[in-house]
Amino acid sequence: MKIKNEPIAVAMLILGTIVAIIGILGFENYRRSAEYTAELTARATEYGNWYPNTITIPYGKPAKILIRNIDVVSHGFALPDFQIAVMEIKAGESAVIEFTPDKKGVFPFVCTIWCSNRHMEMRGQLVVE
Amino acid sequence: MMKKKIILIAMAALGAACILIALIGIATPATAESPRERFFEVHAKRFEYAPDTIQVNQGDKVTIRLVSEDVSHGLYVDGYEIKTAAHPGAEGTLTFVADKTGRYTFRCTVTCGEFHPYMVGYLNVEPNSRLWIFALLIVGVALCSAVIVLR
Amino acid sequence: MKITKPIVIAITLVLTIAFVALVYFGMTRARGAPVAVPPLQRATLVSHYKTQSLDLTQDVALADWADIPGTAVELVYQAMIPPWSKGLIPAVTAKSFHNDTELYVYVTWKDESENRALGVGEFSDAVALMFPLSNDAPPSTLMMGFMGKQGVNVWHWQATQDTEFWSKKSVSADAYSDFLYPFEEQETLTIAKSPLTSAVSDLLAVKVTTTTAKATQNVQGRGVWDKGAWHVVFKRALKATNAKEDAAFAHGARKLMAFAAWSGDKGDRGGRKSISDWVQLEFR
Amino acid sequence: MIETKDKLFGIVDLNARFELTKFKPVRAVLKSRWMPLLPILINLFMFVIILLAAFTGGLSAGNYNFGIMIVWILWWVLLMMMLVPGFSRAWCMVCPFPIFSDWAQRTRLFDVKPGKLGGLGLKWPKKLSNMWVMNIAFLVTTFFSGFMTVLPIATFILLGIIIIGAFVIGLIFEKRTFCLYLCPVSGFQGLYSQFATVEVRRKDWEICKNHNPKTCYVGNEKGYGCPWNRTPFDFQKNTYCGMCLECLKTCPYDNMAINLRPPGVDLLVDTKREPRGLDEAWKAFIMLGIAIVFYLAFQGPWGFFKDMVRGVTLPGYLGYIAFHTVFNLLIIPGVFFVFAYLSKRLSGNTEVPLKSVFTNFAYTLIPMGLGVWMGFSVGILLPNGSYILRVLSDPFAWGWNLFGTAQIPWTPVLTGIMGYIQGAILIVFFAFAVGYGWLLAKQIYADVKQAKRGFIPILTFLTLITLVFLWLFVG
Repeated sequence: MKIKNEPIAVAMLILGTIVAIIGILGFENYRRSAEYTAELTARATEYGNWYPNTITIPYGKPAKILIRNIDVVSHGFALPDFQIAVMEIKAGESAVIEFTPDKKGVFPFVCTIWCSNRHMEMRGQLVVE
Repeated sequence: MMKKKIILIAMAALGAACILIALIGIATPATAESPRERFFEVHAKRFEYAPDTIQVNQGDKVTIRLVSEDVSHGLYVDGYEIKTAAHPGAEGTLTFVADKTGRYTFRCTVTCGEFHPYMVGYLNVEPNSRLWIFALLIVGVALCSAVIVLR
Repeated sequence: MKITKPIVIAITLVLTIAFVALVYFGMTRARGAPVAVPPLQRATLVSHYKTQSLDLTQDVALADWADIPGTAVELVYQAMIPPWSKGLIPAVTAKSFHNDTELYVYVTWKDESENRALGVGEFSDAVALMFPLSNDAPPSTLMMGFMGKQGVNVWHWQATQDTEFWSKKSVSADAYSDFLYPFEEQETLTIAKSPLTSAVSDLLAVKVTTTTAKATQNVQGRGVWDKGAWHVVFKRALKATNAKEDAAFAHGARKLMAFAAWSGDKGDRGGRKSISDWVQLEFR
Repeated sequence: MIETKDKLFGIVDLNARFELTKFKPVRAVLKSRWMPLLPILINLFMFVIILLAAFTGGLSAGNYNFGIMIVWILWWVLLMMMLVPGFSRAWCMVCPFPIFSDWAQRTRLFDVKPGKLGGLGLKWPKKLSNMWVMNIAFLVTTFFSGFMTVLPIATFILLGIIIIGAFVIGLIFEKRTFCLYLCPVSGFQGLYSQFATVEVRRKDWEICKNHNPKTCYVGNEKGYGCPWNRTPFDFQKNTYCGMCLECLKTCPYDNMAINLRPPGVDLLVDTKREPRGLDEAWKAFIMLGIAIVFYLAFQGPWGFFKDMVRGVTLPGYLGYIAFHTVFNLLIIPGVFFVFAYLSKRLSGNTEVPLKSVFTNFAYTLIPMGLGVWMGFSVGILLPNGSYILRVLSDPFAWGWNLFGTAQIPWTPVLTGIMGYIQGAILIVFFAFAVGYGWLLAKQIYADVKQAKRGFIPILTFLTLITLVFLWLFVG
């Protein structure tokens, strides 16, 4: 039997475009929800501050938080109440912090690098419950 | 006819001399003036350095203090392959002996905004023998080709 | 299927609209999930004109300040330059007034313990005010006055210094340290000090690690700890003695300022402190 | 192939050819319909990733974005340093953008469907069948280079416009009209591919002469008639040959060949069907001017100019656009005109029109321009190439690490000797420009004596422009 090339070519085209896009987005979505307790986006105050501004994690369970800096300048993450920090997360990079919260309450986290004139406002809250 | 020949020969000689000097220039590094200690305070802000050009002589001991005026910046010197970084409020310093001549670009090392890859300044280590060598070569090639064509 | 004119027009329209919509969607999320960014709101501390003047040689009289409206100033952990603060003083309340010749600033904050002495592992409570020396300084980096070459004037009140100066009591153990120091876990060295002229150190700084005592100390201050809260009053002549070193104030003017506070029992000292954003000081 | 007795530098035989397709496996691969479809499909996948990264990247840092890095560092530099000078329009061969309109026109992706192509199939107006539209399109595109090369979403918008434009134009106009006369990157590729060391040409004119109908032009069951509207049996210039390889498939006599050749042979071609023209001359001016402006903006230390280019203030940005446009369209051609005028005056020739002197000598700027763009590209690639390793492992800045290179920091490579590399490139291409300048002079002026005198101003111009770029690169 002669192999029909036309359907193969069409299949490759669809595989390389639509399927690729859906596959990549779907995989990333699954990976994030499976791997991380919470996700945090770092950006300067003018561009929306930490997003989300309040994250909630359960008490006593190991937490794994993905911090992505989608900004064009460096940011840093500090959670002083737990003495946890990532000194510098460069623009376009991401960091992962892992810890087990041993106290309940609302704890502030702040940016550690002077990132804009509204740097002092760049802070959020971690809720442990 | 004689006159033309003389001119051509003179041009050829000049062209050849240019190339020869250039080649000798490559082989022997220029001798430096008496070296000095040089200090520069470079202020970095998006997306430029002030001063944007640093002029030193070969052999100088160069110290650059990097001060950031807005966000984190860095300074990497091409050729010397050294770098420093500065936060607002915390400056960086680097010291080197300018033993390589030529114009070297220094670049920001910390992503500081969208134009970060284009944030550069120049370090001029005199004498800029690279420029003169290549300029002589180009003029030499031009003169020689003129002679070849006109002969 | 034959491609006809209407089909081409339809395809073009659909593609263009879809693309524009996609770009619009992309632009709205170009910096991540869109959120409304609140406009910058700088706290304002109003310094009203009053004919009163206070005598700090007497103890701080809380009644003097009772009917002056206060400005709550939020503080955050100093988490930019290590070592970072260990405990947070979440807020201070500031009040101010001025008369023809003097400026008064009053700061109060909650602190469960009164730390007026120094020792190994024992640190002083403190509060500081910072003013840019240049009057048109931009509200950019406030890290220890990195505001151009002129720098800042810092008024640093420390509980220990207050005790030493007003009560003439020695506060130090044989050894102590109160600032960033590489051997901070084994602080055993004594530090030479000049004789005190005030409970407030009048300092200059141009950036981190450059705090320097001024040759002339122009600021007076006194604090009292009462029912779980510090009340500290600063006093200085309205006019600058030396325009290069002293913050200049004038009736009707505006000035940027910032606050920092230390909680000794939580291990705060030096860079370990809680800091505020810029506050607008207004003279009315 | 033009027959010329002239030798480049007096030694290089410009008629020398080495036929790559004489090797059976090479020819077999090129005749398969998977070639270039398979590379196009792979490339299409690459661009899907690029578009996705550029779209999701939004306004975040371009230097950590797959779209920005692959397009502006890898693709652009590859184009300028390898593809165009080496392989002519090889990029057009594998370019994925026209695949959708090809598909719509042919209704087949792989197979060949004989008969008329679909779509409205209009003919592109004759008056615009040149480089002028592309000149403007490219110049306008460079207005936005301060955004496109750093903001992912701007790159997305540019690519999106090109993809949709290619598709819609393909539905309205015949064949590859978009590629021929509209694509912004087609123009300089066409211009500089005249210098390329590779060409697609027919081998034996005798075979073609007697071959009717000419299947390379009308197509047959093996392939489509030249989608680029060339006449493969007799064209002589690379400019508008998109290397789509259809003619290799449609020729029943295997009379089409891919040849290696000395660089720049096409510069000497000036026939009635493929004349030298002001459109290509201006393309050369624009490319040269853009290289200067880009160098000032992106590799120079002047912050105020960067602020203008990135549009901090509207007046500043408009100022940049005005300067950029005037500099490229008027000043560079104006300066060159002075030297062309001097050339004519000095030559003593009164018959050759000044326009012809101006146009023909402008072709010396093709090797020159290619050289300065290579030098410029070195200055982009060596400092920033290391970003590519990073974005390959983490294309969307989502914290992936596909190949273990996501943590590689920014590492400039060989930047210490960059000046020498740039200087050496300049000298080599200066030599080519001078070599071809002399051959062009002999074409322009009938008399060798006139050519000699007329050549001197052009040599002077080339020397000066080389010195200008040398000063920019290492001065």
